[in-house]
Amino acid sequence: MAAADFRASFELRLPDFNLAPRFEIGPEMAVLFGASGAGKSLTLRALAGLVRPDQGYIRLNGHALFDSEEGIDLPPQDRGVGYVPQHYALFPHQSIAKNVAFGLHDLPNAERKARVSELLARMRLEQLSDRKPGEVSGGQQQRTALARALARRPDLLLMDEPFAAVEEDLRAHLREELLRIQKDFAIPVLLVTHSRAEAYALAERLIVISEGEIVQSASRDDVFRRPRTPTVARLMGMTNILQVKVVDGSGTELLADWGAFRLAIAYSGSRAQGSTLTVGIRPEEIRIAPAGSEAQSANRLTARLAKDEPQGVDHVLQFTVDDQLLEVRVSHPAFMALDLSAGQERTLRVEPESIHVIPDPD
Amino acid sequence: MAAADFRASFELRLPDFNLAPRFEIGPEMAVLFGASGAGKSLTLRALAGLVRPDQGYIRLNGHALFDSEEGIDLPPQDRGVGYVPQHYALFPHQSIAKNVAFGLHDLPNAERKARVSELLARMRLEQLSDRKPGEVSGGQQQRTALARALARRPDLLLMDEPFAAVEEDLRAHLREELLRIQKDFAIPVLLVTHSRAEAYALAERLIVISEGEIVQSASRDDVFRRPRTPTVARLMGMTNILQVKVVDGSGTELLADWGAFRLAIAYSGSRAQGSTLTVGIRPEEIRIAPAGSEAQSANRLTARLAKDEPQGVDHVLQFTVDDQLLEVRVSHPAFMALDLSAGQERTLRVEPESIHVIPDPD
Amino acid sequence: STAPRPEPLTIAAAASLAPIFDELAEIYEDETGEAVIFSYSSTGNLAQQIRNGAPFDIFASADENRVDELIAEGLLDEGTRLAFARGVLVLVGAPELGLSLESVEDLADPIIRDVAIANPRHAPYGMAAAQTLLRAGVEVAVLPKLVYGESVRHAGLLVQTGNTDAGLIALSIAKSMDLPSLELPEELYDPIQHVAAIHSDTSQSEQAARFLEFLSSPEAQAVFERSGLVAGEG
Amino acid sequence: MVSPLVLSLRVAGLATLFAVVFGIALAALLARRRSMAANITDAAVTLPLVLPPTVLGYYLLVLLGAQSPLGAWLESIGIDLVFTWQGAVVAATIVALPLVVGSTRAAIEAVDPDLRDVARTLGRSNTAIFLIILLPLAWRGLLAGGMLAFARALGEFGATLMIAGNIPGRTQTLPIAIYDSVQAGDLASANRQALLLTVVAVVLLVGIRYLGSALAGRNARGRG
Amino acid sequence: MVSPLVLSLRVAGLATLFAVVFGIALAALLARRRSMAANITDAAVTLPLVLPPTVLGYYLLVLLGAQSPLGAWLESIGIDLVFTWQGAVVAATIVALPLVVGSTRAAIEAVDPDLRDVARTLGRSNTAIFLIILLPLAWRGLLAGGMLAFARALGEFGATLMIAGNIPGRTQTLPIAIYDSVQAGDLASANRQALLLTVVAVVLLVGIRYLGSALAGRNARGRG
Ligand SMILES: Nc1ncnc2c1ncn2[C@@H]1O[C@H](COP(=O)(O)OP(=O)(O)OP(=O)(O)O)[C@@H](O)[C@H]1O
Ligand SMILES: Nc1ncnc2c1ncn2[C@@H]1O[C@H](COP(=O)(O)OP(=O)(O)OP(=O)(O)O)[C@@H](O)[C@H]1O
Ligand SMILES: [Mg+2]
Ligand SMILES: [Mg+2]
Repeated sequence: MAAADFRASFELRLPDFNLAPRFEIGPEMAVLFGASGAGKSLTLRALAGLVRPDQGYIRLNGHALFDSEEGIDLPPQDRGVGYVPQHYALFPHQSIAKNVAFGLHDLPNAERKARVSELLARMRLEQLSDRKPGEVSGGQQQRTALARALARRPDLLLMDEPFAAVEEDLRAHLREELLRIQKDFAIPVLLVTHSRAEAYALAERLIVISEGEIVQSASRDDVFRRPRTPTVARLMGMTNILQVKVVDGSGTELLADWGAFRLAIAYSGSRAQGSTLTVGIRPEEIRIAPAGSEAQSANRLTARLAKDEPQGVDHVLQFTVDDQLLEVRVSHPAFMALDLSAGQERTLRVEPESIHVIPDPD
Repeated sequence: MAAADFRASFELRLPDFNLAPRFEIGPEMAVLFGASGAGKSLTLRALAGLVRPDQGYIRLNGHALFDSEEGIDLPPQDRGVGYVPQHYALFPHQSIAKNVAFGLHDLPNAERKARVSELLARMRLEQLSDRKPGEVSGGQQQRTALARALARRPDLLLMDEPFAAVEEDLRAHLREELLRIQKDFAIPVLLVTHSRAEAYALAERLIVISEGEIVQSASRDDVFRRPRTPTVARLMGMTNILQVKVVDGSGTELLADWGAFRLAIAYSGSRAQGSTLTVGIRPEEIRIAPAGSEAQSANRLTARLAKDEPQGVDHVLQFTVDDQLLEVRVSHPAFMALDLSAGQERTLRVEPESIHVIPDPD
Repeated sequence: STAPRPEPLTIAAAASLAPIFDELAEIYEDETGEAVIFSYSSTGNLAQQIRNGAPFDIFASADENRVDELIAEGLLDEGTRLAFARGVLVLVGAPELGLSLESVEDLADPIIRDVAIANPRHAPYGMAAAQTLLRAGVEVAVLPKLVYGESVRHAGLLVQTGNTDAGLIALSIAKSMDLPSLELPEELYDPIQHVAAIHSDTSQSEQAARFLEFLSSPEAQAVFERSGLVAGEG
Repeated sequence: MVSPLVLSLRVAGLATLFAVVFGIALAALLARRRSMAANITDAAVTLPLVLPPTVLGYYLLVLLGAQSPLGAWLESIGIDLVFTWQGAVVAATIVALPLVVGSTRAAIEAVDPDLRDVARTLGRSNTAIFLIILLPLAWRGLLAGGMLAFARALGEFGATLMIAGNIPGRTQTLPIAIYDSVQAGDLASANRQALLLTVVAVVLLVGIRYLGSALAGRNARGRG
Repeated sequence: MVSPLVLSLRVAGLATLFAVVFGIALAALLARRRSMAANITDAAVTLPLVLPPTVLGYYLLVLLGAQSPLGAWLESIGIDLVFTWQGAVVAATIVALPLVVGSTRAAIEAVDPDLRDVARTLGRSNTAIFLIILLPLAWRGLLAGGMLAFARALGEFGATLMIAGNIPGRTQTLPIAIYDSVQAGDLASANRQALLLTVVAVVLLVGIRYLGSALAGRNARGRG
């Protein structure tokens, strides 16, 4: 296995929160994804040296930034880590150019100027170099913060929710720019977000954090397609988590019962008959058959509509199946075509490929 | 003449600046346009009642907000004027909803809530109502400030450089929104900018201010096409201002000499022979003939390239004609095709319609 | 330890002596051509300052106990101890009250609501006032009416400004404030001896001795008498 | 008979309360004003810091005493400030006031003036603007001023001694008791009392800081 | 012979300078610290406000006097603080210090902590961060603290009287001269001197405010 560029494994105990992340990343775009309060910002702050873990290590390119056993705890000044906090924290009384130059005090004058010019040009900020941060737009502020962090040629770049203060319309554009920068600098970039869409759009590696612990760290597609635990599954949008009982685990498809219904599940491993299995189904991967369809063969469920919740251009429908709930998402036109109303019974259908086996129950 | 909704004519003397604007606007989108330091912000502040003019009057729908002769000076609280300062000045410790509700203290509770909901919905801010201003994007902040100012149903809306902190890409969109709001509320809106492009994109009425005085106030096209003074002409991008001597002012075209060259000028009025006339020519309306062309007939000038200044996707070329300067703007591809280099001589051509007579010299 | 200095005599003097000593200094300077400088403060402060190395040549106190303490500590020269004047305790009434107070017993009269005296804990005139009340047998009636001034001057000020109806203060203060006063029988309080002594470490013992001598001179004693002090025991 | 400690706490507590209330009002009046009247008021508020407390106390005594019209009027309506602990509160309030005004004013002036201007165009009274916008955004300065004021009021001695006298059980605050002991040469008592005052002050100041941050932080969190 | 006014200005000027320098350093050390050591330092700095100046002066006298080891050592290296105007500077510095620390600390804490954090990841020393980022953004609090300190130093009297004595022409500052006049029963002089002190204080405070705003405003304009 090739050595990762950056590894962290530490524990940080706070009065009512315990942070214990463990992950490694290479020179890639890694996204730390989790719910609000999961410990994302705190993790970044620990990596930057702004809070001190109680134990463990943080290693960058083979050097320890922190190691409780060896008694190493480099101050933020000496970590060679670029940090862009959530609201950029630009120095409000200094010009854009001075902000960028702030970390370059130890360079000779000419070199410092050259470096600043280069970065301002790269970030398309030349015209604004004399303005104060309050006088430029949100996207320009973000680019300034990025330029400031990159000026010192860090070996790792940390960014906390960099798109929160940027227009939706601009985000796609800024994301591309960020991906390009990551490739140019060829350093690990760890970016924090609580937006699934953003995680999906950016991540090469996706690191999922929940209640202070890393619950899965893998390629983006791995995490989205094969969540390891129900928590990850839910975070990835698989809101339907079912407990099923294996009936036949020997064939190419696994057969299992969920209450009165039999489900065929695409699964390459094998499972003992009678064992319990956790599976996840995305609400958009459940189809609703038109009124009057039959509901007998496998992967067909009879369900009653309990609630209809319009969400943006979609409808999220809550169905009861026996006494359990299934969430189904349909587009608005499809919903109109189905002519559904609460209390009605319908047949739901799920493809075996849409039922994902979740290996580790929480 | 129909009574304008809003009229102002006042004088405000500061230690090293004298502000003396005079203009009127109807229920339209008016843009106050001028260079940095021309007195735009100060004018808005005076209209809002935040600084007190030394004399003159400010009248809204027939009522005096300020009148030095009648001794009237309504405080900002009683003017019924909405004001959005340059950086929005949202209250950082209050939620978006509370910001919007701030001026509605005198409404009954239910009505206040309804009004806030309505405005949040109109500005697409419902989802953000509990967020603090620091937690939303620049465009959302702008919409919040607008909602807060409109909440009190003002009779006049003042906005100072509302697009300065917004991404270039978003501006077009926000401008449209603003125009729609102006139409919906049907009140005069006076918006400050120092960007010519913005003034062009937004203004129905364009009010040009220079050194504290209104130098022209008319429809946008009037101001762009028929600047009244050289100052306005320059502000509108007519960088070439020439003094010519009338040779024949009796025909359908006016003939005049500029140094050794004779110019035909499209002009409907008549001018005495031998009189001096000020004309303006936009740099993009001067054509450059290919090398080797003749330069004898009217509106052809022989010029020598002095300087080439790339500006964005264009080139701004400085030509000397005898000992005077002419600025010419060409696109990058055209520039390449012309194969120009400094010191070369070329023939320049200007259509009679592109030479604008400026009635009042400064 | 005071370094030798060719400077004027520096005399630490109780603040209550301020106006009197200022007058004496002028006469002394005229006579001898030698300048003297006073540092006025409360007796308690001055004693602490001397203990901590204050460069005073002479200590002139309204409280003989403080001088004796410092002599015992070796800071003042016992041989130079001079009781140069004696304080007189008087009874004063607020000017606008229009009462004629005839004896200390009058203070027990309910018409007198409050009585200012200097703080008996550290001011000699306060101590004398307390003794007076006790020996006159009115302490039970007067005690609840007592207001302690920070100094005897403060007590006088309280009467002068009408904030207390009466007070037991120094005659010198009453005179300087133009307050009509009633002298109290001497047996009611122990003598308020004003004592001076020369600092053991002074570098100017000759000048200092000259000044003490001057304090006993008839000229100085005349000033004391005029200011409301009684001539010292010699 | 009230113990000097209890009396000190009562006086300092009330004085801090008054100083904070008046101090906020004065800071509101003075912030960003450049007029002559504002300058004079500012100077007048600062005077208690410049004049020796004893001298200040003397002027207070003359101003509020029985012979002054003000004192007579106060007495006629039943307010007796001379030789009462209420007088001590007045003295402590006056000496503590400039500390509140100074740091609150600075904190209020640090708030973006556009916020106030916009708020005015939204029809709110200056008082409402001050209470809803400026003060919550200036809480740190106010807290600092309040703490300085409390410390100063707790330690107040010179002016108090002049106006309230030194009446054990009635107006003898802890600092006056300490002064008394030092004057009397009773250094053991002085040290004991100074230690008590010190410990009480430290405990209360640390307490105010925590409580203040917690309360103010809740109202005006933002990103501050 | 130095006139009380000149002496007062010299003492207050130097004391303000020292108080501002040490006060800034202490505010830097204390801002956002919650440690035990920080709390104790904070309390220690606040004490001069709580202890009656005379008592403080007494402790200073004992600490710096000829009989203390510190005093003896200082004397051996030629520094004589007791009964000199330099001693008055020490006293005034100590009483003025808490005013600088209090309001500067509050202003520094009002600066967004992210700014400091980011600055640290950019390799700058804590001192550089403090001087380049925090202090310019906290200038109003610093100015307020400096003004309070100057006023307090100018009016200092209790501690000064104790440690520097009341020696005309050497250690008699204007407040002490006023005390002297009051003691001598010369209220006319006292009033005259108090008026002089007041006028000088007002003129200088207004001057500091203008100068300070102008200077600080230039460095840290932003939108402040
Ligand atoms: N300095 C601190 N002291 C005590 N608790 C803290 C501190 N900082 C963070 N926490 C707690 O740690 C937990 C994680 O906080 P963190 O800011 O890392 O969340 P997050 O994942 O970044 O959330 P969000 O998406 O809302 O920013 C929270 O419960 C928070 O209350
Ligand atoms: N309060 C004030 N006191 C003195 N001069 C002022 C004041 N406010 C503005 N000025 C001066 O008035 C002039 C006009 O200022 P104003 O802010 O109105 O310019 P502006 O047209 O808005 O420029 P910009 O585009 O840079 O915002 C400037 O010269 C400025 O220095
Ligand atoms: Mg976070
Ligand atoms: Mg402006």
